Amino acid sequence: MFSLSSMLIPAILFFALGFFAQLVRSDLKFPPDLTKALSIYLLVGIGLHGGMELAKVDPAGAIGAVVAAVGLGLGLPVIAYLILLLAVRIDRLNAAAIAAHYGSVSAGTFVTAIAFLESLKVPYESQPVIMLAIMESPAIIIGLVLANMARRGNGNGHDKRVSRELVHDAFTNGSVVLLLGSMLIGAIAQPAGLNKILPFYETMFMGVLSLFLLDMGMEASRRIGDFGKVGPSLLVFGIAMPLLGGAIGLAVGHWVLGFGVGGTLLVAVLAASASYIAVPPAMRLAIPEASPALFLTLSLGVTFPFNIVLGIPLYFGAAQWLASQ
Amino acid sequence: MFSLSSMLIPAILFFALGFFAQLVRSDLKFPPDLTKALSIYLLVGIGLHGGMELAKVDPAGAIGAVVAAVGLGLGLPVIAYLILLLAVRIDRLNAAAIAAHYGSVSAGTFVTAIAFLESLKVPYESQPVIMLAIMESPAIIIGLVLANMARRGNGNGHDKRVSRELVHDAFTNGSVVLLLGSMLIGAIAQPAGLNKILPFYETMFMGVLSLFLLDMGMEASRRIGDFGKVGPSLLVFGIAMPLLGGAIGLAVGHWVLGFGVGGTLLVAVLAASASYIAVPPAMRLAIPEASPALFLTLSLGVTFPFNIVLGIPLYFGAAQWLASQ
Amino acid sequence: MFSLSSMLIPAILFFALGFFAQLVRSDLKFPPDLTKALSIYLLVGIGLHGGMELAKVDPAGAIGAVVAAVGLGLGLPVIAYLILLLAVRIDRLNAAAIAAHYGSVSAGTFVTAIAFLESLKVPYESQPVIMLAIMESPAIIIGLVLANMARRGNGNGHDKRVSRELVHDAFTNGSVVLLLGSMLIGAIAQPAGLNKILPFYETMFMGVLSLFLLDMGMEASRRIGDFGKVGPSLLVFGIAMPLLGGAIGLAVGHWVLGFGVGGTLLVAVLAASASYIAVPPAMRLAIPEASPALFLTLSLGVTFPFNIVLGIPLYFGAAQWLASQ
Amino acid sequence: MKPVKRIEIVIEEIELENVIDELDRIGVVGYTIVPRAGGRGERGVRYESVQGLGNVLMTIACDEQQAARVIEVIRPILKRYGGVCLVSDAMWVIHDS
Amino acid sequence: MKPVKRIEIVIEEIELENVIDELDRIGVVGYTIVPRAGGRGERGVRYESVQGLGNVLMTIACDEQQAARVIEVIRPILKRYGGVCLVSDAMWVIHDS
Amino acid sequence: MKPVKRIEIVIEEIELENVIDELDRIGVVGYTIVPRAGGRGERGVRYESVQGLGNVLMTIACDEQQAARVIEVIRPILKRYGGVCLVSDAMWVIHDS
Ligand SMILES: Nc1ncnc2c1ncn2[C@@H]1O[C@H](COP(=O)(O)O)[C@@H](O)[C@H]1O
Ligand SMILES: Nc1ncnc2c1ncn2[C@@H]1O[C@H](COP(=O)(O)O)[C@@H](O)[C@H]1O
Ligand SMILES: Nc1ncnc2c1ncn2[C@@H]1O[C@H](COP(=O)(O)O)[C@@H](O)[C@H]1O
Ligand code: NA
Ligand code: NA
Ligand code: NA
Repeated sequence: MFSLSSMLIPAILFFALGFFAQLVRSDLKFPPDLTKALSIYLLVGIGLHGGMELAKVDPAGAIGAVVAAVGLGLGLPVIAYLILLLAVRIDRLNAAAIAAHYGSVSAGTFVTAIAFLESLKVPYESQPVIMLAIMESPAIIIGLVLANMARRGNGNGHDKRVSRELVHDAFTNGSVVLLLGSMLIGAIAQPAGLNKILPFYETMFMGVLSLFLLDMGMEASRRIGDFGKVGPSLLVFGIAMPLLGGAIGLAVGHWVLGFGVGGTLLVAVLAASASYIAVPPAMRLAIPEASPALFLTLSLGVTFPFNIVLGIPLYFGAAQWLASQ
Repeated sequence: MFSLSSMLIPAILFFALGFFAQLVRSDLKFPPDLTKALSIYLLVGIGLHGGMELAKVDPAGAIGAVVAAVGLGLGLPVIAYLILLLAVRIDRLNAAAIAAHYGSVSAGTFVTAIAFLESLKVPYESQPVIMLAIMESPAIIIGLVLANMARRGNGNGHDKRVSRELVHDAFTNGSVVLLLGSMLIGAIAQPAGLNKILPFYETMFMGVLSLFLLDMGMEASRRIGDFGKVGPSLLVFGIAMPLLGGAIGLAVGHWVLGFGVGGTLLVAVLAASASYIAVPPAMRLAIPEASPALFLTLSLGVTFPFNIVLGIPLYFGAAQWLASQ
Repeated sequence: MFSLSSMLIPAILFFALGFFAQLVRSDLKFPPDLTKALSIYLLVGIGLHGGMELAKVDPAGAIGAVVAAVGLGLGLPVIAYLILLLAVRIDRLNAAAIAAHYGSVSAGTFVTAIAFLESLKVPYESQPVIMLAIMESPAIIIGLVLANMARRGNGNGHDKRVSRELVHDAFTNGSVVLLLGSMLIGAIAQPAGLNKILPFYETMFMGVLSLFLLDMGMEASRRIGDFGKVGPSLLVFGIAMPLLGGAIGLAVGHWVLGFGVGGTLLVAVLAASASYIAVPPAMRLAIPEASPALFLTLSLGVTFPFNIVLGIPLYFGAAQWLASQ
Repeated sequence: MKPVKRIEIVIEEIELENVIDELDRIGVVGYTIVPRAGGRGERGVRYESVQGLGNVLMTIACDEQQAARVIEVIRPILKRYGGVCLVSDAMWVIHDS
Repeated sequence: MKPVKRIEIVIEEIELENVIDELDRIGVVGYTIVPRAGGRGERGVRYESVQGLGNVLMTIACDEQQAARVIEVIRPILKRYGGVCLVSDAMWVIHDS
Repeated sequence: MKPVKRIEIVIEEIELENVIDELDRIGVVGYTIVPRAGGRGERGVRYESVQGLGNVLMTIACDEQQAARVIEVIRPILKRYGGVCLVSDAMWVIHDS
C-alpha cells in the first residue's frame, strides 16, 4: 500500500538534499563531467535492463508501445503549443521551443519512478523503456515544424541547413543512441557475458541514481533565480502541463496498452516529464529567438522537481485507482 | 593483535604507490574532476553508513559526542596557535591560518582509520561520524577570530563582508552538507530503498577509497617541493601537532566518551588530522596574507602522510593500551 | 566450443556501438576525464588481479615470461621497422615512430581478450599480466634508437635532453607504474584487506570495461577520417602486422612458454596489439618529424578494431588448433 | 615576426561545428579552441552544465584579408545565436625567421 | 566594428563570485570565463587541485569608461589576493553593422 | 598601469614542462596556463583525447626585454613541435598604483 513513507526513498531524498544544498548556497558542486558520466551510465543501465526484459517478451507486444510512443511524442507538443499560445499567450517561437520539451521525456524522472516502484515492490512492464528511447526524437521534429510555421514569411537563409542538421540530431543524439544501442545489446548478447557486466549496471544502479539526483537537485534549484523572468502564468503551466500529460499517459497506459499499475505509472511519467538533456540544445539551434531561460527553467526548475516529489506518487495513486475500477 | 602486517592494508599501500609515483616523477595524473567525484562518493558513503548506525543508537548517546566535537574543534586550533606563536615563532596571520587546519579534520584519514579497523576486525562506535561532520566548521570560525585579533588596528574594508561570507561557508560548505545530509538520509530513508543503494555505497566503498588514496598519495608527494619554504621547525610542528592532537583525542575518546578501542582510535584521528579540503579555501579568503605554501604543505604534505602511515597504527596501539589498563 | 555467438560478448558489442555512434555522427561524447578515469581503474584492476594470481605461482615460473616479454618488446618493433622501410617504403622517421607502437601493447585489447576467454569459460595463465606491464617500455627505447640512427648526421641540439627524458618516461609512465604497483599490492597486501576492495575491482570489472570500449569504439571510429592521409599500403600494414605479431605471439606462448589455450591467446594479443596510450606521446616527443595522423590512425583506427573484432577470435582459433596438435 | 590579426570568438558549444565548416569554406586552416567556458551577455548567463549550452572560446591568427572574410562569415552566426567577436593586432612569431 | 577595451583578469576561483558582484554593482553585464586555469606568479604556483585554489580567466570587452570602473573595483581585489589584470585594445564586431 | 608585452603560446601538453624549464632558466616567473585546449594548424587537428596530445594555452605578461628572451627560447620548440606564439601590447594594472 502507498503511504507518505514511500516518499522517503533515497532517490527523492538525495534530490531534496541537492535542492537544499543549492538553496542555502553551499559551495557543493559536481564537476560537469561527473554529471555527464552519471547520465551515460544510467542510460546504458536502463537500456541493458530493458533489452534483457524485452528479449523475453513477444516482439509483437512491443508494437503497440512503439505506436503509442510516437503518438504521444507527436501529440503532446501540439497540445502544449496550443495551451501556450491560447491560454498562456506567449509568442509563437518561445511556445514552439517549450512545447518540444514537453513532448520529449526526462530519463531521470523515468528512473526515479522505477526506484519508486521497486521500493514498493510493484512490478512493471518492460515496454515503457522502448517508449523512453522513442519519445526523445519526434518532439524535436515537431518543435522544428512549429517554429518554421511560426516563422513563415520572415525566412532565414540558415534554415534549410539547420533543419537538416536537426532531423539528423533528432535520431542520432547521444541519449537515443545509448538507449537503443544498449537495449539491442541487452537483447542479443550472450547471457554468460551479460552476467559479467550486470554487477556493474544493475547492482550499482540505484546508488548511482541517488548521486545523479543529488546533482540534479542542485541543477533544478539553480534555476529558481530565473523564476522572475518566467512569470506566474508560465510557472503554472510548468505544473499544469505535467498533470495533463500525466493524465493522458495514465489513459494510454491503462486503456490503450492495457498495462498494470507499474507500467501505467511509467507511461504517465513519460508523458508528464519534460526533456532537459536532448531537447534544449536542439531547440537552441532550431529556435535561437527563444529564450533558454524560459524553457530550461520550466523543464528543469519546475516540472522536474514537481514530478520527482509530487507527480510520481500522484500518478501512482491514480494508476492504482484505475486498476481498482 | 596488532602487527606490522596490519600496515599492509590496500588503503595504505595505494597511498604509498601514489606517493612513489609522484616521487619518481611519473606522468601518472588523476583528472582533478575524478578527485572531486571520489571525494563526493566517499563523503556520502561515510554519511549514509553513519546515519544508519546512529539510527540504531539512543539519540541521547550522541549528545556527548557532539559536545566533545565542538570542544575539540574550538580548543585544538587555539592550542596549535599558541604553539605556533610561542614555540615555532611564526607571524600571527600564518599561525592563525595553520591553526585552523589542525582544528578541522581530514575525512580521508578518518576513512583510512576505518579501513584499518575493519581489516583487523575491530568494532567501532558510530558517534565519531557525527563528530567528523561537526568538526569541519568551528575551526574555520576560530581561524577567522584569531586572524581578526592579529589584524586589529590595520583594519581592512573587506573584512566584514569576508567574515559574513566565511561564517556562511563554515556551515554550508560541501563536505558538511554532504556528510550531514547523507547521515540524515541514512537515518530516515525506508530500509527497502536503502538496501538498493548500499551495494554502491558500502560494497564499493573500500575499493573507491583505495583509488582516492592513490590520488592523495600523489597530492601529498607533490608538496615535498615546498619543504624548503616551510623550514625545519614548522615541519617538526607538522608531526608534533598530530601527536599532541592524537593524545588529546585518545583521552577524550577513552575517558570522556567512554568508547572502546575502535571509537577511541577514531576520535584520536579526528583530533590528530588536519583539513586539506574545506579549510584551505576558507583561510585563503579569510587571511590572504598567509601563505598557502605553508598551510597546504603542512596539512597535505606532512601531517596527512604521517597519520596514514605511522599515526593510525600508533594511536591504535595507544588505544589498545588504554583499554587494557 | 568456439562459434560466432562468442563474438556477441558485451565488450565487443559495446565497442561496435561506440564505433557506430561516431559513424552516424551522433553527438555522443565521453568527457576525456572519464576516459582517463576508466583507464586508471582498468589498469589497477588488471594489476591487482594479476598480482594475486602471481602470488600463488612459483616465482621462477615468471622469469620465462619476463624474458619473453623483453624479447618481444625489442624484436617486434625491429621487424615492423624493416617491413615499413622495405615493403611499405615510408621514410625512416615515420617508420621508427610506427614501429615503436607495434612493439608495445594495448591494455584495452588485452582485457577484451580476457573477457572473451571468461565468456567461454576458458582458463588462462597469470604470467601474461607481467608481460603486459613489461612490454610498455622496451618499444619506446627501440623507437628512440631507430630514430637516432635514422637521424644520424643531421644532429639536433635537443636530442640528448629528449633522450634522457624518454628513457625516464619509458620506465615511469603512468600505465607501467599503475600495473606494476597494483600487481605488487595484489601480491603483498593482507587478504582481509584485499577482500574488501575486490568487489570494486573485480565484480565491477567487466562492466567498466564495456563502458571503456564504448568510448574506445568512438575514438577508433573518429580516426577513419584520416584513412586518406595514411594510404592503402600502410592500411594493409595495420592489418598484416597484427597478424604477423599474433603468429609470433602464438608461437612464443605455445612452444616457448608452454601455455595452454588461454595463456597462448593472451601472448598472441600482446604481440599483435599496438599501443595507443603510452607510446604516442613518447614518439611525439622523440620524433616530432613523424606524423601523429599516421601512427594514431594505424594503432587506434585500424589495428585496435581489427584485433577486437576479428583478431581475438582468430588467434583463439589458432591457439586451439595448436593445443589440439 | 609578422603582423597579424588576432580574432577571438565566443560562441555556444553547439555552433562550433558550424563555424568550423565556415572556416573550411573560406580556407582558414588554423585555430585554437578552449572548450567549457562560461559567461554572461545580453542573453543571460551561460554556464557549462548538462545541457551542453556552455561557451567555447576560439582564437584565430590570420592576415588582414582572411580576417575580413572570417568576420563576414561569423557575423550572421553571432546575429542569430549571440556571442562576441573581438579583433586585435598581434605579431606572430614565425618559426623560422 | 567598434573600438573597445579588452580586459583580461586572472584571479583565484574563490574570488570569482566576489568579482561578479562588483561587476553587477557597476553595471557591467558581459564577461567570459575560462575556469580551471593554472599559473605561477609572485605567490608561487597555482594548480588546479582538490583545494579549489586554481585560477579563473575572465575576459571583459567594454568601452573605455566602463574599463576605468572595472579597473577601479578590481585593483583592491588584486592587491589583497594577487592575480593579474591586462588591458588592451580591440575592435568589437557588432552583430548588425 | 604599465605597458607590457602579452605573449600567448599554444603548445602541445607534453612540451609544457620543457617550456617552463626554459622560462625558469631565463628568469621569467609569471605565466597563466589554460589546459585542455584543442585546435588545428599545419600539423592537422589536435584534440584532447586519451593520447595526451592536446594543446595548452600559455599567457605571459612581461616587459619588452624579457619578451625578446622568451621568444628566443620558444622559437626552437615551435620549430620542432609546431604551435603558435603571438605577441601583442597591453597595459598591466599594477596592484598599488
Ligand atoms: N562584453 C562582453 N565581454 C566578454 N564576453 C562577453 C561580453 N558579452 C558577451 N560575452 C560572451 O558572449 C556570450 C554570449 O553573449 P550574448 O549573446 O550577449 O548573451 C556570453 O555568454 C559571454 O561569454
Ligand atoms: N607575468 C604574468 N603573466 C601571466 N600571468 C601571470 C603573471 N603573473 C601572475 N600571473 C597569474 O596570476 C596568478 C596570481 O599571480 P600572483 O598573485 O603574482 O601569484 C598566477 O597564478 C598566474 O596565473
Ligand atoms: N592560425 C592559427 N590561429 C590560431 N591557432 C593556431 C593557428 N595555427 C595553429 N594554431 C594552433 O597551434 C596548434 C599547432 O599548430 P601547427 O603546429 O600549425 O599544427 C594548433 O593545434 C592550433 O591550436
Ligand atoms: Na513528456
Ligand atoms: Na584535527
Ligand atoms: Na604489440
